[in-house]
Amino acid sequence: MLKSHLIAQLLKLLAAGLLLISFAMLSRRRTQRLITLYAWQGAILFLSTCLVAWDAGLTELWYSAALTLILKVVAMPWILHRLIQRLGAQWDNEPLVNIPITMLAGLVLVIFAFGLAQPITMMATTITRHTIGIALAVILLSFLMMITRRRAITQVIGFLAMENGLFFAATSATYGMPMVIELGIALDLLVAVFILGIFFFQIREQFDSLDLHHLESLRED
Amino acid sequence: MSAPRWLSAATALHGPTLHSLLFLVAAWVILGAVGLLRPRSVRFVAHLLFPLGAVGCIGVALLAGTFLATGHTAEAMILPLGLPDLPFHLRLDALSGFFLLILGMAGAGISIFAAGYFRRGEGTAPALLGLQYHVFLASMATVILADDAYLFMVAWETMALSSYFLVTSQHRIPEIRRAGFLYLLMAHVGAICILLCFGVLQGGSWQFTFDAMRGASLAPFWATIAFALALLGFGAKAGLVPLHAWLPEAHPAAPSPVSAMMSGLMLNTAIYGMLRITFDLLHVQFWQWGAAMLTLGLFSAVFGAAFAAVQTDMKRLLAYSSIENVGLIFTGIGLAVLFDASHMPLFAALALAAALIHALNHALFKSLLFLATGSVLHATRQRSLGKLGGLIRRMPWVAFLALIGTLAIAGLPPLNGFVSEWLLLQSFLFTPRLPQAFLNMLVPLGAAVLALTVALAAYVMVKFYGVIFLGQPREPSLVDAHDANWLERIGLGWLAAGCVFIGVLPQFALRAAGTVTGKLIGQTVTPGASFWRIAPVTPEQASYSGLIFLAGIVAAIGITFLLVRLLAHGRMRRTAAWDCGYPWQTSRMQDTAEGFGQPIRHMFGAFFRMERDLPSPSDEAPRYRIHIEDRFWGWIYQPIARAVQRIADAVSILQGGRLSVYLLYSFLTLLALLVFVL
Amino acid sequence: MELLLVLGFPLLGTLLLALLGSRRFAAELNVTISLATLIAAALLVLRVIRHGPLLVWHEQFFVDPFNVFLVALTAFVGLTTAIFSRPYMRIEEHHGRVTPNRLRLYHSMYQLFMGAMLLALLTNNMGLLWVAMEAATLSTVLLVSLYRTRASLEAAWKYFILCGVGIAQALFGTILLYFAAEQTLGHEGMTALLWTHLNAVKAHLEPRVLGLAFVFLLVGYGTKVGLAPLHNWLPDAHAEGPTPVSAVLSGLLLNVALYAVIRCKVLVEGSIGAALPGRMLMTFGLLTAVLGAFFLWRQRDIKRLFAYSSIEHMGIVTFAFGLGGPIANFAALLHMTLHSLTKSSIFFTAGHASQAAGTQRMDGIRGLLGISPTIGWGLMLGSIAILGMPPFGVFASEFLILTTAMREHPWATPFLLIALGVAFAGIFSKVQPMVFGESDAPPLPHSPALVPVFVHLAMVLALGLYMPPALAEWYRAAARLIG
Amino acid sequence: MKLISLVRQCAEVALAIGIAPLFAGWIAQCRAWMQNRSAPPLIQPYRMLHKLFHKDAALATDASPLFRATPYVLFGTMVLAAAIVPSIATDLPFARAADAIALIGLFATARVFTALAAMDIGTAFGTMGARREMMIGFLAEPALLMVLFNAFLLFGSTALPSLVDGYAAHRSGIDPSVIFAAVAFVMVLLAENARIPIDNPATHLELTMIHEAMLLEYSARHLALVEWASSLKLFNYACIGFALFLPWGIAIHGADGTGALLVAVAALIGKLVVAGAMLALIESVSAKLRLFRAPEYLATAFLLAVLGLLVHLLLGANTIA
Repeated sequence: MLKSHLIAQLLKLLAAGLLLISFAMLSRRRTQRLITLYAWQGAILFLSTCLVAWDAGLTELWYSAALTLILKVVAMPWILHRLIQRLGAQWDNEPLVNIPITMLAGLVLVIFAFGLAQPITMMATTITRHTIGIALAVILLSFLMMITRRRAITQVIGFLAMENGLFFAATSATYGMPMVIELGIALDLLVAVFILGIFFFQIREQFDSLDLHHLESLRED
Repeated sequence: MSAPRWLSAATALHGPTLHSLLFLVAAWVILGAVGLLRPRSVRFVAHLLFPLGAVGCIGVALLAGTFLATGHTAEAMILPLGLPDLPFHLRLDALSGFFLLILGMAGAGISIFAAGYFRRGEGTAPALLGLQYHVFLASMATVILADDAYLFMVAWETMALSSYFLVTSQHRIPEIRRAGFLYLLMAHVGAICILLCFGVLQGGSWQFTFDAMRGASLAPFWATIAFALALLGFGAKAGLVPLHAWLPEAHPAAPSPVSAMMSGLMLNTAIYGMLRITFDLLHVQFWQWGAAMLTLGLFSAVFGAAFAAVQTDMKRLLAYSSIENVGLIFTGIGLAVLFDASHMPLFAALALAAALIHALNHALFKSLLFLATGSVLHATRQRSLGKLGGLIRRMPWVAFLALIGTLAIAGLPPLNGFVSEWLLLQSFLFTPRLPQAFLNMLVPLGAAVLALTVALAAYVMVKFYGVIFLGQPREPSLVDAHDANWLERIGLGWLAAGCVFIGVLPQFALRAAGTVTGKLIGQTVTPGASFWRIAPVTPEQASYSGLIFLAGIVAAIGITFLLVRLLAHGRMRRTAAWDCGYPWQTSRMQDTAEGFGQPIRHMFGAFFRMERDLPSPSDEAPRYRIHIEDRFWGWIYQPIARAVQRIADAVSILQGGRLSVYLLYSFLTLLALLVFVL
Repeated sequence: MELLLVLGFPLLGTLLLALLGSRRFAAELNVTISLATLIAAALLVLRVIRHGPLLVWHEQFFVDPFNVFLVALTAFVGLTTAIFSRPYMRIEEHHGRVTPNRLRLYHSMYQLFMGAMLLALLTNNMGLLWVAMEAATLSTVLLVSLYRTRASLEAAWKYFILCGVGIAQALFGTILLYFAAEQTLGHEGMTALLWTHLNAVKAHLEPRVLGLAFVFLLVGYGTKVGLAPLHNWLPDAHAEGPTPVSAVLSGLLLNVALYAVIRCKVLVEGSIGAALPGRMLMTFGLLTAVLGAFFLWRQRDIKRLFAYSSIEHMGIVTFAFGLGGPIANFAALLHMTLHSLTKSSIFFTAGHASQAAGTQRMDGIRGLLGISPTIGWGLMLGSIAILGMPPFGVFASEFLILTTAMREHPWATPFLLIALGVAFAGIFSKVQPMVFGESDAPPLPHSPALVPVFVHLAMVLALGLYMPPALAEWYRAAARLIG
Repeated sequence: MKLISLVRQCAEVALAIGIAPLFAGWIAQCRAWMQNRSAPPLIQPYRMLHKLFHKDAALATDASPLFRATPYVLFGTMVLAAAIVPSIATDLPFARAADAIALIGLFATARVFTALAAMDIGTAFGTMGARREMMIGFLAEPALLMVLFNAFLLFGSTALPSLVDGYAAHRSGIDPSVIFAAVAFVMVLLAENARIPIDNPATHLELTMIHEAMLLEYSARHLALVEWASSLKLFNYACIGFALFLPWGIAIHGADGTGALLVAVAALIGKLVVAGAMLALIESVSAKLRLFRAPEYLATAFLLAVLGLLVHLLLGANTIA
């Protein structure tokens, strides 16, 4: 009883941390820092998954926790790190919308997300049910981030962050998806990142920059 | 769409006539396909297949005629084709019989002519032309025979499509491409309107057979919607003002036999559809419908005649005259609806009969004239009236046959054009008895408009014939114009004979139309007791006898001629034209087409948008040019085009090329939907 | 067994062609594998017809009339496209736009794409469906960027990001679905994601959650369907990829995505009633159709033109599904089939046309009848068919859709009228000068394989005039499943 | 049809052909008197015809058969018209062959042929005249039709014999609408027969010609026929007018023995004398209009006819038939 209560507290703490990180991502400019934040996000996910697994005693969740550790804390950040090393794209230039406004929009989104999550929270039986709203918020925030950023890499990081949010939602709402699906998702993700990696180089060799405003030639004029 | 309850009481299953008609229709398609065996051989396609097609036309005409004369129970059958729950239904009743009769009679002449007309090296390969031509014929017949919405639409659009390809057979000329595009666009939009009309008509019964639609009872509002949609759709095909813009472009662009088919036959399918829906499926409900058709019809008639009077291209002139005639036909139909809705069946039947007969007449003389222009075109390579003239001496055959057509279309007794116009005026005479206030005072004025139109048509036709065939040749090259070949002459002769026959013995046509009105309105029109004249109401009231007219005129002329020969001496010498003694006559001094249209330009100035450039007095080689345009372009068509363009420009902003914006779209969509379900 | 083959052949092909894809006979191999897939699919169809719906492998795979006819269609168009791409890619190679290595990538990804789509169609597991869709996206991203030109990279990038994000929404929707299902089915096993099970209990699922789930799923898969305003990736991807890819994107991928949407719609309707999803689909459909039509108006690139026409038609189909009812669904399914047949054939001809003229800009393509009558007539007839002119089949479905709409939702018909009219003017005014007129372009180095074009068009024509009872019954069964 | 009626028919036609030139001559005489010129003798037209018939015909080199046939066609149509119009009796075999509308058609035929013949030679004046003639024609016809409409409303028929019989049947006063109609009819008559104020039959100034301009190329017997035909046309119009508005004296169906016929002939001649004088008077007091004013003139005629119609409808007057 106490244990599960404690765990619930911890989980809420972690969720709060997740939300904080998302806001941090919205505000950060340096790509390097974004990657670090992304790694932290992964770590929190890993922890929360472990906690849930411990609490619910589900072996599946241990696996997916392990998966998270490998993929999202180690592999992806490392790949991304190497990428920006090779591409020399540490700095992101000004976002399209200036930071404060983005933050405000983010706040609104969070409220909206909580509002949406209400019915689900009502029904959910899981220990983590209160965190669903946060998961949704994280998804929307990273969506916002993708919209506001100008660089290919930052958009990708936003995309990955969104995927984290989804994962968090899965664990918190339903103790995670079935293993097959988890694996499938993970695989897709990995492939996606590889493809993106290839793309970065091709884009750079074609446009010798990763700035997205080069990619605006296909349009109706 | 469950098992269709299509069989109605008055319908005999698998009638023999319908079978043989269907066989002939199929035969046309096969004929067309056979041509592909020897795609480039003009002799094979033109001199063998087209005459066979003409034979098919005659067969159709005979079958339909006998059916009208004898058959009274409609025949129906179902083909195992079409949509799963909606096999193709076919039905032959009086109305379709009458229009098949038209198709056959005029089609035969046109096909024979076409056999002599198509030459090598003119646009599409002859075999392809043959295929398109016969598919066109077959689809028109199918439209008339169709008894369910789907088959009707399929045949309808096939008709539009095949005629489009025929129009664009000389697709290397940009104007022709433009005309074809405009035509197909209007046809398609019109077809969608008709489709929606059927959507209303099926009244939620999910049965698209016409029988189901006859059964369905619609609320007045929906009925009117259906009628309006039908009027839009069929009006667009018939070239009713203001939906006419495509017609004067497309009809002249086609090879002459095709122009003849489009003006003479295809317009009639639109008339047929209008009748089928208004009388048969919707069984007339409100007099307002009639008023609408009447107004549109009269306006189109005057508009068409006025525009025809100022044309300088002989085929455009005929196209505008088609608009005029369609206007007259719609006037008749509108009058019929008006009377029918006011429970005056006899007068309704009279008006409807007039409209039907005029449709028949128009098919005959309009195709005759279009074919004549075709011969002229081949002989002179000229379409512009300003470059023709004096052809009566070079091509007497065509000139003589065209004269018959000209007199007929000008509505002069004893030819057929007069009969239908006479009947129409007769039915107008009863309009003061209409119950609706105002209407019974306004509609009679329609009779005056009608008279004006008919007289204008005479004016137009005098211009048409006089400028092309009479006077001096306006171009030296015209001297070596040659007369039409024998196949062409047969075709023209056939149609001319039709004009004379119906003019002199109108009672047959009237009896045929009478059976149709009997089926549609429940009131037959009879030619009257005596065989030699028609007296649709009573002989005391009015009667007309083309036979006696002809006999009388011939006798009078003959006797006069003989007397003059007997009494006066026949001495005669040829001299130069006197012309008030002016010595330096040249062919340039005759009235040009523009000149002949000048009074009309004065009187109907409101219709036209004119740009004139008058030469300066000091000009050595002065040239007077006038360009006349249809105001409706500026009023309807261009605004629509501009609007679409503007919207398209606005829409294209959505595809701005910036990824973030795209993401924003999907983000906002997401949020909007979430709010929506919240 | 057939199932295994249907899924196995493409995957096998992926591996084989990944190894041998650069060889001379790769194209033929590609065709062979597609043929094998088609045969397997045919067997599967026969089996389903004979024994009714199929549920195999721990219920992970489910075959009913609805998806089996899409499977057959996919396999068929897959084959014809492979046949077409043989000479087409040869010519591209001849023009030096692709290297043998790229060809290897192309062939292998082509098969992977096929496999992914068949998987998406056949699986019974909503999660697996998602995975398959993602896989299809990834493979096509590589295909779109095959030429490695600036434009193709840009298109691929946009395609990737937009569909990736969209798909992510779909995943969240799936999670919600799973979550709602758990409440009733419980967590044991992994039955809670199986469509059949969900379908069985859909009446008891929590409405509000399903409402939310449907929104996310609609936005997610709708992005791949190309519903406005989520469509922006579509024209770019179609225009910049190799033509065979455009053909399968338009002809197949959109269908599969729509299939996913409909599967979800069925579930959601069970819980929250047909009104809300129906209205959403109708609104999206109308918006898409009208916008697509207006986009057509000012296109300059032939493949973009027909890409937008695909958007318009997807709009019409979506609208029809939104209408619901046996007839509308029947019409929608019919329209899906006919559209993919017609549109792929159009892309075939358009591809050869632009190769012949050496440009995709339409003002550079003139007088195709002069260059090669088959290409010219193919393009002309295809356009006429896609514009819904009888006797081509597309008209049949539009006939049913319009008449239904006129009765059920008259307010919608003006929009449809506008959409169809504007689309007609937009497409035909551009096709006519391309087909007609004069031209001085040289003939193609390899003779084009236009058999597929005329096979497709012949089928479309036949369906317009006569539909075999078996096929009709099949459609009807599928329509009943959608409800 | 009975033989007697056939005989009557022939007599009527013969009478028409005979009287028509005299009628024209009479009008000319009256005009001369009113303009106090010394008048030509009454049979002047006959002298004219006689002279023309004995001249040699001069024909333009490239005149087509149409041109040579036209005079006969004109004369033939006018004779037929004379046979149809009940000038002295109503029970005529030909009278039922056409009602008034058909009669208008018949006149239109004549007009079209005249115009075509005028265009045939291809001279400047010919085509000009044709154009003007056709213009007057299509302006006049609506007015004429409205006049007939009035008659129809009164007696429920457009067949002239029935109209006459109808009048005879009920001499129930005169309907106000008839007055308007009559005035309109006279105006149309003037226009259709190329009289002042639309056209001047006696003019020799080419630019103002309408009817004359079309005949410039005709000579000798052709010209004679044409002239005769036009005088017949005038006569026919007059008889139509009598049938419509003052049918008294015409031997009606049933009561048409020889005596009645003689009375009818006398009445006809009387009416013609008066009508001729009236026409001459109108022509003398009014001046020729500019061509562009012709539409206004005919529009006035049209409006009068329509007014008659409305008056009839509004007064809900005694529709007899």
